[in-house]
Amino acid sequence: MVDLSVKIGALTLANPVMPASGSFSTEYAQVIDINRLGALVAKTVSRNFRAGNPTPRAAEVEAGMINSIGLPTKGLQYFLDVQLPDYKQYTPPLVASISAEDADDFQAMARDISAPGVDAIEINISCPTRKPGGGNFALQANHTRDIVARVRSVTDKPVWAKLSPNAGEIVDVALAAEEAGADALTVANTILAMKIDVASFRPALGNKVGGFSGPAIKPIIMRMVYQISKAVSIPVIGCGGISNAEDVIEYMLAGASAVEIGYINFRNPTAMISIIDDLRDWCDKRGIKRIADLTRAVRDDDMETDIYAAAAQGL
Amino acid sequence: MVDLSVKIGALTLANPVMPASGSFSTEYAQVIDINRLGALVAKTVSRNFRAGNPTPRAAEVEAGMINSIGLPTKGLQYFLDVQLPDYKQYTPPLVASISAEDADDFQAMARDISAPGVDAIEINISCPTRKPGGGNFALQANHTRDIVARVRSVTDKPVWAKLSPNAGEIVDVALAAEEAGADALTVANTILAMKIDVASFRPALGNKVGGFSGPAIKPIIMRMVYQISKAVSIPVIGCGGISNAEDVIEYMLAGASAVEIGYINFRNPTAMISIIDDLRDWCDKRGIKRIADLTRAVRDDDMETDIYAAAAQGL
Amino acid sequence: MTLRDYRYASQPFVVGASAAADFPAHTVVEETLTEVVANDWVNDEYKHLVVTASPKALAVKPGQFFHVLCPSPDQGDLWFRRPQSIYAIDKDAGRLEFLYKCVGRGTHGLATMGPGDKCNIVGPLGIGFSLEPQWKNIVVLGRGVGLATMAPISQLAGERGVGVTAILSARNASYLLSREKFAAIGAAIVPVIDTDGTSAVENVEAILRALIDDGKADAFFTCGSNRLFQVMRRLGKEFGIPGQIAMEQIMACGLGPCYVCVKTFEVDGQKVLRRVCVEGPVFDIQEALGW
Amino acid sequence: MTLRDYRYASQPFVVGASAAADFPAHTVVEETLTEVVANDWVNDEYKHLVVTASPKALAVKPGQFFHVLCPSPDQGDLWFRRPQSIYAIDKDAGRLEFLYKCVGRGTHGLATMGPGDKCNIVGPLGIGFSLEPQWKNIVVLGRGVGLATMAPISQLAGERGVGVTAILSARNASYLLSREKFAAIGAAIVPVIDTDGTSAVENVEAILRALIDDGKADAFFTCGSNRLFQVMRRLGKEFGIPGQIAMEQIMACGLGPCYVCVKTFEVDGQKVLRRVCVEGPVFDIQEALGW
Ligand SMILES: Cc1cc2nc3c(=O)[nH]c(=O)nc-3n(C[C@H](O)[C@H](O)[C@H](O)COP(=O)(O)OP(=O)(O)OC[C@H]3O[C@@H](n4cnc5c(N)ncnc54)[C@H](O)[C@@H]3O)c2cc1C
Ligand SMILES: Cc1cc2nc3c(=O)[nH]c(=O)nc-3n(C[C@H](O)[C@H](O)[C@H](O)COP(=O)(O)OP(=O)(O)OC[C@H]3O[C@@H](n4cnc5c(N)ncnc54)[C@H](O)[C@@H]3O)c2cc1C
Ligand SMILES: Cc1cc2nc3c(=O)[nH]c(=O)nc-3n(C[C@H](O)[C@H](O)[C@H](O)COP(=O)(O)O)c2cc1C
Ligand SMILES: Cc1cc2nc3c(=O)[nH]c(=O)nc-3n(C[C@H](O)[C@H](O)[C@H](O)COP(=O)(O)O)c2cc1C
Ligand code: FES
Ligand code: FES
Repeated sequence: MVDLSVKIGALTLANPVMPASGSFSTEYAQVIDINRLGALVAKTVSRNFRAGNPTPRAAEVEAGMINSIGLPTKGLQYFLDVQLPDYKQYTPPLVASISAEDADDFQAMARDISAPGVDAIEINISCPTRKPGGGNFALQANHTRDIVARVRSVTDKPVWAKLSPNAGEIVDVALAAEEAGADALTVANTILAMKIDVASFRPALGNKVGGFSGPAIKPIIMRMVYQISKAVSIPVIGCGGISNAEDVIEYMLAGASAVEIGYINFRNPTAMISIIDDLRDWCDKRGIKRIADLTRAVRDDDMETDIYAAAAQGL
Repeated sequence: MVDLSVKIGALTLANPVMPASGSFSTEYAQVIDINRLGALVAKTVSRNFRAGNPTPRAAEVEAGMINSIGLPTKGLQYFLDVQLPDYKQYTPPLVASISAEDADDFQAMARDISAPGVDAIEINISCPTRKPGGGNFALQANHTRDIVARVRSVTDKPVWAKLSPNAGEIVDVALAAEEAGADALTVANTILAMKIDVASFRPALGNKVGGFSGPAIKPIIMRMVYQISKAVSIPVIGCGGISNAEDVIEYMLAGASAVEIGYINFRNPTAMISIIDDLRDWCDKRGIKRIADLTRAVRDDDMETDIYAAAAQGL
Repeated sequence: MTLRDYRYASQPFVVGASAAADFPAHTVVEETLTEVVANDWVNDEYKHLVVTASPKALAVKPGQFFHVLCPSPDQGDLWFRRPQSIYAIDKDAGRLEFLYKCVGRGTHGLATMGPGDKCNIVGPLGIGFSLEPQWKNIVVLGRGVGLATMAPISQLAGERGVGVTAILSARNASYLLSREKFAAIGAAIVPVIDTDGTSAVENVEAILRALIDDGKADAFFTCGSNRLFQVMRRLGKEFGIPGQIAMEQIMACGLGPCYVCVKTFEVDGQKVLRRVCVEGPVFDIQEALGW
Repeated sequence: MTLRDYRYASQPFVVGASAAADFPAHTVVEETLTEVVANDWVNDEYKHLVVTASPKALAVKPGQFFHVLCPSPDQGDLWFRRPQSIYAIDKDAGRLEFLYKCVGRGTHGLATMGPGDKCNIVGPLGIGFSLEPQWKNIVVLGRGVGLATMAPISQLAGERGVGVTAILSARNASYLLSREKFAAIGAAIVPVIDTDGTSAVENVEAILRALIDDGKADAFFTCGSNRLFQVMRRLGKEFGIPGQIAMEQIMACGLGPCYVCVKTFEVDGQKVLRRVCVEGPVFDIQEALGW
């Protein structure tokens, strides 16, 4: 029987499957046994109450969805008083997710959320639709470096930096986060996208543009996980378009140590449990003893680079 | 009956439907009447013969495909001697597509390809998989400005700059191209992506990474067309994931004056013809007299921005 | 190939399967693979779907809903589920019924199903209607799709010996759905239609005032029309009659975390957002601002 | 909703439709909506598909192929067509036949089709086999899927009175597909299988040498095995026997523009890339480097 456990720095997860921030809450306990998950990732919180963006907040697109929720939150105090104890009824490690207006605020938030029971902090520096006050700091390496460094200086908790696929030079951003002391990188948040309703001529989202998630984005994020894993030495967490166990394997081969899963929970609320079971079967069938061995196991070193030689063999 | 004609600067097309470079050749005359198309866009050529990238060159992914063809070409002379006369057997305007090693070479290519019969030049400054010698100049505004300006200085043909969705700041790149004298912007080329075969642990493409096209990418490119159309005053040509007539309408509402169509030709070789027929029916059914009136017709000016007011009405 | 015969991971409880081994006993909501028993047109826009149900699904209460994975009506997949409120619960036969209007791709896809097809539903979801013991007579007001939502609460009232007046609104008589359902529980039926003007706000207001005068309106229930909801809300306020409204909103998760399905409510003069899927779909009529 | 009942634009010629109004008369390739007549298992891996065909599709030549839009085997769509070479052409009945191995999602999806289902194919595509008038006896060598590809050229040879020796290779006797097809045209059949070692390269070489000695090998045709192709190529070179090989490669367009399907060939000592879809799938055996 395969050992499904994985390590993200000092933190050990029973298996590599976590929900993605914003797609999960303890309300999922209504439908699945959430103690089976590798870790629980909470919805992003910011210091004060935020209502979020205007409706409609989501629209279906080919192979996924776009959303512009706008990070609604009841604020940090509510998280600490109500949500944290709620999460701690369950056994998996808890990853808190924070957002802030600026670097100062990120630093203060990281300090204030470092309560007992929080096992890691994911800094959401990459929300594409958050307003006002900017938000997508992960578009640039210098902002990323600054925020990660300041967060690092005030907490002993593992810090995971959640990157933005909208960045033009995502490897540079990843390197900046590593350099500044991030313990892991979550790759990635949603891709900025749009849909217009041809019947009404109106944007499908109240916010006009929104973040794209679901199976459609997987090949793009896969490439980013692959490029980033080659460049950094801290663990990478793959996040984008996972809809079955083979997608998790693919992300691990590309370089991920674990994964976060968003959209597919909406389509099939039992998906994460099924994925964990299927990962076990997939590994057992192939005699893989430790799933962690799949991380960065892509066989790309001996690929044929001569065009004529490649096109002479097989496919 | 609707007037389907559209103008891209001085060039008038009978309808807004063009094939995307690299997905089309006169070989399509085997299966459709290519005289019905708005224009013909040729495969990208560079000065000298290029073999392209190692196989496998394409893989199926959710809602599309990834490819790493690597711009194989028989070279400029062959284009002028053989392909150009071949294209001129057909009535639609011909758009030549060029690629080059550097800005000098782009300038010389633009000059040399400005032969009679070429109705516009699309400069492919955005191929994500072309090697060696770089290629994705459209990642940066300064490279884009430089190349467009130099191309502009040597040709009287309309110049269309094909942008890269991999750019972090695509609006800046678009503005640079406009400033430097581009007559139109093609938005966009493919998105860099990857697939790993979980059976063999190998990248599905010989080139490891490749360009993503097909319905999956439409919401991303739609957002770019929308953002760019708000910023520039030259025509924008939407390209990415179009698979039916409503997708064309959606791109036009977002700001496109015409569209280019790639992937869906592979799935259904009759798709472009069907789209042209369906555009006519769609407009006629709604009493739209000129399809060109749909360009930038998105109704986004009077959208409710107050969150509570929005969520109190309808959806 | 994937290990199971699906592409998108899922581990639904299969109705009729001997053991629910994979499904934690404590969960109240279930992803369930039901089987279609019937799926017939009731008029040119609405279909009536009957599926087999598991014990957990059968525990659904009036006003709750299921999140339905509709098959494709064309060659493309669908990526969101579609919420459908429960229309009837047949505990004896172990069946659930839905009444739905074919509007877009999802519902047109649902319309392609036939007996024996598998239908994946998630539920029961949300907070349904409540029926207070002190109420002797209630008034339900439904229009269009809202009629479906009104049926189970009316039935429950009937079973508990509570008198029901059902004001059924529609474009014309042929869209007065499920009249028999209301008749069967002995409800007083007041059809109001557009073609003869009886569905006009003034007329419905007059009907409601008469019911209030008659002592037939201990509580109000409504769904399906913003116009008619406003009348009920106003009269409810005027006469202090408690009221409940079932709301709709685009949904993604249906379970609470995503915050896609928010609507604005007014509580103590303050505007607040609530999630239709978990804080509703049934809300206090006085707090609602519009259907 | 879309105007037509599809999501992805397409305007196929519908077999049996009275007029081909939308389809330009001059095109030789067609996107065609055929109807499945039969789709039966021939062993545990291969299925035999029979579809109705239009006049243009019936003009297919041995060695040419169709690009088939396979339905989904699961809940997800497929995004590439799958090339399938023609296995039999029944001009009288207006039908085409394919013999395919179920390997991945596409072919497993194809396997779900039943009589009456619509199947969208594009073709005929590519350059097929040529049969020179001076050839009196030919040798065809096929393995696995390659046997399907060998059938129509053997049939054509049979019809033209050309002698055919068919060396049929397989893992074991139960995978020796379409033996009867070759028997029916009076071919001399030489089955070679792995289980008794007869399919070994040395044995096949011996068989071929004997045929050459007997004057039974004016031309070679092969498909389906790299190992066996190499033997044929070597002997062809040694004895100056012309040969043709049908190749496979992953395809996107199937029509020529995309350059996905290239393979390496050697011409006058120079390596060149050729597109399997339009410059093949049938190539000169001496120019090919591997199946
Ligand atoms: C709690 C609840 C209970 C419902 N009960 C019923 C019922 O019993 N019978 C019935 O016919 N309908 C019911 N509806 C409405 C039903 O969900 C929509 O008609 C359906 O989702 C439309 O899907 P579509 O793909 O056919 O249409 P689309 O083309 O997707 O949309 C058509 C219209 O429906 C709206 N819509 C789309 N998705 C949703 C969604 N997830 N939720 C709400 N509206 C949506 C769109 O904005 C649009 O106005 C209910 C909705 C909710 C929220
Ligand atoms: C000209 C030509 C004629 C062919 N004729 C036949 C035939 O008569 N009978 C038959 O059984 N098979 C034939 N094939 C092979 C057939 O196309 C593949 O078996 C099929 O595409 C596999 O699809 P899949 O989705 O089932 O498998 P996948 O899971 O997609 O792939 C299984 C294997 O098939 C390969 N493959 C995938 N797509 C293609 C493709 N488009 N072209 C070639 N290989 C591919 C993959 O690389 C992999 O090795 C032919 C191929 C070509 C190019
Ligand atoms: C409705 C919704 C809400 C989200 N909210 C958050 C959030 O609060 N914080 C965050 O870091 N990411 C948020 N995300 C992004 C997801 O965590 C994840 O990065 C993204 O959806 C990609 O994964 P997927 O393709 O599996 O959905 C949200 C995504 C969705 C769809
Ligand atoms: C196989 C293939 C080859 C391509 N070759 C070129 C090319 O030579 N030049 C170019 O500018 N774009 C090329 N592209 C990109 C397309 O022109 C187009 O920008 C992209 O495919 C997005 O459109 P689509 O989603 O409709 O396919 C190629 C795309 C594909 C799929
Ligand atoms: S639909 Fe997700 S919170 Fe209601
Ligand atoms: S498959 Fe496109 S050129 Fe052959």
